[in-house]
Amino acid sequence: MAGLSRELIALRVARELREGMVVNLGIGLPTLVSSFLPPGAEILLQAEDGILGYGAISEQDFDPDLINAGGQPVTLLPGASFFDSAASFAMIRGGHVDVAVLGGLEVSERGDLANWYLPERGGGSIGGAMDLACGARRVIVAMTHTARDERPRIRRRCAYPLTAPACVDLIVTDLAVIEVRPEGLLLTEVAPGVDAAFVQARTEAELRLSPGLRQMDL
Amino acid sequence: MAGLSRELIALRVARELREGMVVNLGIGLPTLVSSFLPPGAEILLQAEDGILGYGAISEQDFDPDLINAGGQPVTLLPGASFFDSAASFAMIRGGHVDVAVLGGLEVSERGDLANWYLPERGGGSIGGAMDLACGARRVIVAMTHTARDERPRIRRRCAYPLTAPACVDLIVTDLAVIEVRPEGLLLTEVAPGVDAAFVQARTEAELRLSPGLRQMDL
Amino acid sequence: MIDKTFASPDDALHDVADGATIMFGGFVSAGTPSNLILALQRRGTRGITGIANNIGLGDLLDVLCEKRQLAKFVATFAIRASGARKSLFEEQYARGEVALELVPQGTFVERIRAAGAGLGGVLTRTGLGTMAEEGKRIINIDGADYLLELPLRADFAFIKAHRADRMGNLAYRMAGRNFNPAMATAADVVIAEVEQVVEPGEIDPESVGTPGVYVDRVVRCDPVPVRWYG
Amino acid sequence: MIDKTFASPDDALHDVADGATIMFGGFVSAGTPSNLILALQRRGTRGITGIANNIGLGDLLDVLCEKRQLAKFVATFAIRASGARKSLFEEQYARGEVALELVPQGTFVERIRAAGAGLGGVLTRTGLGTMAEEGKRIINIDGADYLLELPLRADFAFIKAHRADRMGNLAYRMAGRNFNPAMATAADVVIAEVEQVVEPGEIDPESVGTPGVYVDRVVRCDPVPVRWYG
Repeated sequence: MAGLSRELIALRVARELREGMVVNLGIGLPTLVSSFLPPGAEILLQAEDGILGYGAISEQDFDPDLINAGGQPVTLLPGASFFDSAASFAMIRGGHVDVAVLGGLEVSERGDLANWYLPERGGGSIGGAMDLACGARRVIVAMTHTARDERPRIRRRCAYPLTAPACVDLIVTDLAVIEVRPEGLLLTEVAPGVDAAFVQARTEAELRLSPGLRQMDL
Repeated sequence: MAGLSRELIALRVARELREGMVVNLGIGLPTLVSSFLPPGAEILLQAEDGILGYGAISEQDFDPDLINAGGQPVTLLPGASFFDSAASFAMIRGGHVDVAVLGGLEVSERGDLANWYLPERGGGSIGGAMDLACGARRVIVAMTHTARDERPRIRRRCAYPLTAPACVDLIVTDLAVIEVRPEGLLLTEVAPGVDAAFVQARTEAELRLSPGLRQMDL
Repeated sequence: MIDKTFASPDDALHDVADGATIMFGGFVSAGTPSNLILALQRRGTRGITGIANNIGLGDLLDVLCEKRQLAKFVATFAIRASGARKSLFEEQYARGEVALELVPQGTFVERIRAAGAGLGGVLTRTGLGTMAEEGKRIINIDGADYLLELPLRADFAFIKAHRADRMGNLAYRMAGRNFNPAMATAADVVIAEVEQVVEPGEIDPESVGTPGVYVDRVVRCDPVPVRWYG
Repeated sequence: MIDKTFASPDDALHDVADGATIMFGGFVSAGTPSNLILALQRRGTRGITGIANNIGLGDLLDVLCEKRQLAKFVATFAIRASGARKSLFEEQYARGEVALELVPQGTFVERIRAAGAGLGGVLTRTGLGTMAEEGKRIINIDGADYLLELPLRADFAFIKAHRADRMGNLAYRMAGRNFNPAMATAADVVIAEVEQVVEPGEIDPESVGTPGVYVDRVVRCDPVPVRWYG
């Protein structure tokens, strides 16, 4: 079966991160990125609940006041800080978060993101997703290329309610890395064992092929 | 010569303050109020530069980071707190300051206040005055009843540029205590040695006499 | 002498009436006023409009659904899209028994701050082009559109801090801050549950997270351990 | 390793160009970046638009008038109505040599915060019915009028804190906070003058007043004593 595991998707996303960046990791798959940060690089993880500079998730000695936005217990790194939600979202909405890694239900060819509401379940919650999608300098969506029923998640237009229009910069899936450009979607990397035609067949939107198209370096 | 000294005006203003109140004292005459607070009562003085709960002005050991809004060194009382200017003015503008005591150049019969700009000098600065005039729950103006040239400061309309319209609740001068009511100005107290006619003669706006008009209790 | 301490959560809630609008601080397990929530359940107050970041996520707010105390909730996270076991709130919402206003989290806290700071509203790009803009004014400023979001305030705010003094000064602990400082500014009556009450001056003036002016009642309680497992 | 420390104020100002817009933290003597102001004077940068609460009140900003470095100033307190000896700024303003935009202090800090927080503007009642409303939009919300005040940002913010670490985390001291935390969020390049540089972790995470993300350059300096006498 072709395609990356969730952990390898997270690993590939982590390759986008550099020393000094402020990064917010959404609930679910994006949270895994914290396990694959480049060793030795000081990358500052931001949590909506008011932490900058948290470290690994740790199940030891659960402290209810030291959690990430998904409610998981985290550790602190030297140089961390705490602040309230008004300050946390001023940071997010004011363009001070370099990268937000968000999960996705659908991404459109112009970079619209839908990731908060599933009409077929009649449910969903916004949390910090709309603020991160609008406010982060760069939005990376990490998701499986297709839904469980094999419906493509990368579409001409999103069918699901939007989180924010035209906000996504990069899509990393189990099959591909795709940049959202003003002129459309650009396929830049394919997963091992997969080619561009395989990816396009599972993508509703039209993909342009990067002249430098290559296999993911994992 | 009839009329209260600056210190006695401040004393009379201090009589308006009760335990638990949050009070901002403007630069100049209002600052003197801090010397006449009811003994034993816990009154919280707020300074725009980010202090709640400061105490007496103290010239000993000047600390540049521990000043009131007039730049004077102050002491701290137990239960004091520091905060930044955004929090300080959220406190002022959000209606959390019970009383602002402000100096005045002119007050109109509907409670308009002019206290920041002197056209004849071509000068003036706003500082926190407009925010305090708009935001404090109760605005007390402490000033001399007439200007140096004996021009009345309590007028039908202000000639000077306004700090805020219809913001003043109480006027305390060297001659009188006057409430600003929806129906106009109400003279409630006169200074020792002064009567209502003496006050009215030095007031451009019309004063109604309180049925309980009395001499100030100092 | 200013003394805002109350003997018990139940005493501190003595005037919370049916139909009240109540803010609850807390983010999942962090800084959540669990003792006040449990006292509100005991009190049986009905027709409540609740305002909190989340309900049914490791907080205890879901207990208010046991006897249908909630008429409406304003939250950022209340209904899950996943197939997880539903909270009582989710069940009642699905049956149309409780109303829900879902708000982006940054807009949520900024609306509360605006109410506390005397601002007329919040001008934000968050929510533009989404369901969150429905029914709201859009204001164009220098060529860019912004949603006008209105201030959000309440009759009561139930908040949680780590330490307090009798004057109502509060010190928070780690991510226990979250919505508590903003909510403390935006309600008529602010009730704080704390783990310790100390003498005025024992909280370093540099470390006061909420100045006493904002707090009406303080009640010391042992914290109730809560946690959310995904 | 993140290291934002610079050897001297002059080094930290190496790219401040003529015509720059610069915010200066500080309230009279409290939290004023005097060493950075003196370095700016030495540098001789001209055509500056300055943004600060006050000029000529115990701060050192008036030295920038000695060689007419200022083209414009945005302040809440700059011109006195009293007969006190005039500052250089007051003299130059009276002669029309420098422009001044006078802003109510609460509006001033809220405009800076709005710029830092990505908001489209500030809706306030402060200034309604006064000269401060001239040329501004008034927006009616639920029957009440509000002035629309626009975000205020700068190319550089010169700020002052008590302690910093190499990652740019800042801790303030007493009323030295004032405008510094807000200004740190609202400029392209933020330069902090501090009295001590410590190792990351030595500033308690609970006591960080400005998280390092906002600060680009840190320079340790002995404080310059300043004071205003009425």
